[in-house]
Amino acid sequence: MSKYTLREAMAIHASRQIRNEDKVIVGTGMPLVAAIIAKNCHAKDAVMLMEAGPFDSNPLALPSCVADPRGFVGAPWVADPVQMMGMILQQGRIDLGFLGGAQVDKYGNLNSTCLGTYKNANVRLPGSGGASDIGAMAKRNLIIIAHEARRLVEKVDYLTTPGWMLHPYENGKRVKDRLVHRKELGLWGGPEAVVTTMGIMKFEEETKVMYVSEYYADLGVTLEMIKENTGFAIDTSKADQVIPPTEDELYILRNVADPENIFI
Amino acid sequence: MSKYTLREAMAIHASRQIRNEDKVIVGTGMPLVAAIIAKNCHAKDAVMLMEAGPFDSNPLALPSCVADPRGFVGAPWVADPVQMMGMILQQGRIDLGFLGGAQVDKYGNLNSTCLGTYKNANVRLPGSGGASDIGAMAKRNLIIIAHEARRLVEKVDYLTTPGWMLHPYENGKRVKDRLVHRKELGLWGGPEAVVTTMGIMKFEEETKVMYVSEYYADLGVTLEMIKENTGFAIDTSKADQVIPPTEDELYILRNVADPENIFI
Amino acid sequence: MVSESKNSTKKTKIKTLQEAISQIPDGATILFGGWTVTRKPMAAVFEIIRQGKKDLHLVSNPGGPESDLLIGAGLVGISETNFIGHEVLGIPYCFRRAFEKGGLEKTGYLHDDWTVQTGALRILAGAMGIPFIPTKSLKGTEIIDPEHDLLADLRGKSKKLPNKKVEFIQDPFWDEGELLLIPAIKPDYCIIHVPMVGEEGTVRIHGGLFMDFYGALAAKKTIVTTEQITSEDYLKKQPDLNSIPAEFISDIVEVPYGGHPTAVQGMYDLDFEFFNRMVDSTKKEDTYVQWLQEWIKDLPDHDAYLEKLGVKKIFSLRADPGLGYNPRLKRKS
Amino acid sequence: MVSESKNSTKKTKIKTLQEAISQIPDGATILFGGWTVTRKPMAAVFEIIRQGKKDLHLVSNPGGPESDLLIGAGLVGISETNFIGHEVLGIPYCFRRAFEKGGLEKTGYLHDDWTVQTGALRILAGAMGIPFIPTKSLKGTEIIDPEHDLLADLRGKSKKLPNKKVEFIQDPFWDEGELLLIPAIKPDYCIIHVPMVGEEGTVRIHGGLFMDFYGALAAKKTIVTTEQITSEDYLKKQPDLNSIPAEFISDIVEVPYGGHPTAVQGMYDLDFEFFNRMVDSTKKEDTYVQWLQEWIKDLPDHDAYLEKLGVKKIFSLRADPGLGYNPRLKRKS
Repeated sequence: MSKYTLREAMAIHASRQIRNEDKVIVGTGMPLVAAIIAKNCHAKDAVMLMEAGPFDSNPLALPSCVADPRGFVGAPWVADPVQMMGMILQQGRIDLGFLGGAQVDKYGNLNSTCLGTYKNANVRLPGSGGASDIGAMAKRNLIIIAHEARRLVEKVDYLTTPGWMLHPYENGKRVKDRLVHRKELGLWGGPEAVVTTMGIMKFEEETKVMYVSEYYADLGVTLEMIKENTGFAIDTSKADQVIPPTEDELYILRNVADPENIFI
Repeated sequence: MSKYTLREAMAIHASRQIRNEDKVIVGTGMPLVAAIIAKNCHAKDAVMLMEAGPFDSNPLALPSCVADPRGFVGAPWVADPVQMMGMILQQGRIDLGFLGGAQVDKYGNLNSTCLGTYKNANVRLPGSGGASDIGAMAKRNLIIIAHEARRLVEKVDYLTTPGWMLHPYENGKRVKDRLVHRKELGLWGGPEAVVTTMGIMKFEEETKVMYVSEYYADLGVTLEMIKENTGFAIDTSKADQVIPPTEDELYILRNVADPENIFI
Repeated sequence: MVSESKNSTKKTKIKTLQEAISQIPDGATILFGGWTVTRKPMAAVFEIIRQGKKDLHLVSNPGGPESDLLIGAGLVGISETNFIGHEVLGIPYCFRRAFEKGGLEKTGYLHDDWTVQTGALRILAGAMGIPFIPTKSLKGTEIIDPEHDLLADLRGKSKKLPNKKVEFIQDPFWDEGELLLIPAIKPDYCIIHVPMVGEEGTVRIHGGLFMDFYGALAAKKTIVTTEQITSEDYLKKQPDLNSIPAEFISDIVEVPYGGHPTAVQGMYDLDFEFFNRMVDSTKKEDTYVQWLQEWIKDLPDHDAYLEKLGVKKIFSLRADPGLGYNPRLKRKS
Repeated sequence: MVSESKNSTKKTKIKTLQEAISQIPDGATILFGGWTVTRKPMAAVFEIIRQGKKDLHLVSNPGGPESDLLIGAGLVGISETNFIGHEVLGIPYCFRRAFEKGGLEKTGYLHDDWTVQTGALRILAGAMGIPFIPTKSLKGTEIIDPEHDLLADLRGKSKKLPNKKVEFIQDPFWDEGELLLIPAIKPDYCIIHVPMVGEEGTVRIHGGLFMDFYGALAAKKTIVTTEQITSEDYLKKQPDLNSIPAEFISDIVEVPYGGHPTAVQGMYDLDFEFFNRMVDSTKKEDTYVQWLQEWIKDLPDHDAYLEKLGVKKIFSLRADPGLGYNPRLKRKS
């Protein structure tokens, strides 16, 4: 078997979350790589969308971003962002959203706005882009993030993208001492899995707290390592070893999805 | 000088209300005829729009309706009705609207819904179409209607399209004993003129009541005839004789605008 | 990068007209595409009449002959629309009869009046997945007078109707004063007729799209009837010319001249002669019953309709490819 | 039917870049078209920097290098946007610096965070002439937390800002519960860069339109910079391919490679090498000042910028006409 990196494993395991015939909306970076692997392996009918316009994209080269002309190749139709995000997404017609971020918390809430306080940030990030919308309105969501204790945190510094448990607003104010299930706010969907550089996390049916579902034993990852690199106490009791990447998947990743090593 | 009919006069005098560079939205029938005359005579730069989509239409044959493929010829761009009526019109970017109807009252309110009562009509008409929107949101409006006492009435049986003076709504109910200027409802624009088969009516600056501005003396129309054929007491004291149609205008009307005699 | 020859597991969406229409239940809310007398899915409408769907709820904005003919056939329970008419081609007699002389009480037909802008925005809101949208139109008109709201008794009871016709609101943001909120339209089915569809459903329409794109998105299911089915590969060569992506099309039906007697830009012109005879027949109930029998009910399907129409007639309507309509057609009888 | 050779009284909209930009006053609200690193009107942005427009209010959604460079040049007072970044091409250092370590207090820069959907819908509402529009997004996020609203003190005072950031509302029509109203964006200027414009202003864009159509309608004035000006007659031959009608374009400026260093689909690819050097320079204030001097301020105009860039570089970026980008370009340095 070929050797492969944690980052390669993350891309391939993320790609496996895509089902055939999913309409999947992908962002710049790893989501695009994962979607292209999926379309070339097990999910040939998956329809790849990007917030800037490409609809059913079938690129010949990895797009640098969601507005890259590379992403428009092979698309039978081009949306504008009002159509893509204000109609197709908001109507609940997108099956799967792919999200990244600087932090994810135990409820799958994401931060792509700032580290530290908002008004005087330690690190200011580019902002939501479409993440918050996709997190709110895709039928399922998948989060891709490097597995580090500073990234998988108890509570995000700023809640950009809604996960499972949220502070509601009352009279226009955020009620900080109450957490409610996203359904109570009228949100459907929710994060289904978090694919990291160490494994695949899922969320408890009842509490919606993140747990380890599978881990990359094939790459020497242990449950202890996951605990050490997670910023909150994470349940590892239900963890299975992943089915390792196949030769096919690795071939596609390296030769088709990202041969220029742009994201991998 | 050639002879011409009252209907021909109506079309030509209506066309003269169009200014060069007006963006004018026209409906099926006489408005289309008048707009085509204008574009071929004094208002070559006028941009002709139709609610179903044609934008800057330059047809080679008179369109049968606002969705007729004839109306798309020579148009550099095609709108959809959301763009045309929900954006361009609602944003106040259309200079002139052309309206018809079964009844117009002394304040320029129009009825294209029903004669008699709504729920048990004597005559049910097709309904507003875009008339109500255009009457509400074009910068200026022009009404074309045959001059008959049953059409120019004290009060329309049903107010489809807002003119100058309107009953406001309070707590969701129409206040029938109060009339307010359209500006009080936040409406801009308003009907500028009513071109009939007898003359051109305008509205008093203060009271917004219709009066006779010009009449077709060249066709034997008298102010007495106008009074007889108007369903309310109409002021004729400020009436001038119209400048008769020119040979050019008649030629364009008969040979270019409607050579098939579809509306004339 | 993605292999062109997919081992697709997709089921074909291509059906016969009978199959596509037979799925529609009585009482369904239907949005017909096109605009008054242009590009109306008439073959589908005729099949609906053949199959005798009852209590339909029409939300075309505007309506044309399809609405008038269905009302005349007694198949419509509710219509929410800004217009029902044939433009210059005559009076919508069936619709007129439904309202006049106690017609509403006799038939139970319920009509809800709107405008082109608000009808379009209601469909837009449906396509956007939002329950309502603001408008600056309607103020000061009787269209929003609750006294004329024929649906008032059903509101709050029927899940297929909004609880209210409109809602007044003060602009909280830009000091623009009072405006109206209007409810989304949420059709069960959208039925459109188009010149060209790929075998998976990518739609290409020439010229005016009208409300077809928004309708296809607003509806739970969208049936497209088409002059021709073509390859997706052909359509992909010019994506900027495509109008609706395949994902929002549920069923594809190939019916040449499926818009007849209305016009399809670039394909054929309006059949003025046929249309006029059709409208003439609707002047009276008994003559319309005869027309329905002769042109719809006595014919098993659209193929038979075309045979009865005849090759000469069909060719006589063909559009000039440069103009999109037929400049030689006699429009006035 | 309408004579082709009109005796037009129309004034030409064609201007030099200097003329078009000089009309913009300090404090103007500007919406730049394109999307992050694609089809941004960079020549116009560079001219804005050259002319030293101050206190600009940016409403691009999303923002890309144009926002980061203008913020870094100290020309931006307010930005309402969902994103400011260079995608994979690096970190928006100027924007980052404005927020970090007391940056906001020092510079007075005010930032208002949104999302792609709500940013787009706010521009749509502007294009629709309605003061607000509903959304199902934003619920449960901190984006709507009034504690983070940096514009709070200005709301209700500045006529260029909505009185509130958002408003909660219960759906009165379809029992869909609570959702949010968000205010329209009302830009003074929209500036877009496109491949092709007719001499009167008809715009043709290949591939993604992004928010350009809506932006052009939402703004009081729209300046279009273009690779080439062509004849309206040519564009009229395929109206289905045109993107924005001439009536909504105020000024036309021909600036070949006016999107450089961003990509223009079908024309040229992103200049990765140049872009990376530009972003590198923004890592520190002094190196950015040097870069601005060398590439913008020391050059009199866009022609000089192109000369400095050189013919070889320009030709090396050309897009493959079949693909719309340059497949031979080295993307990773």
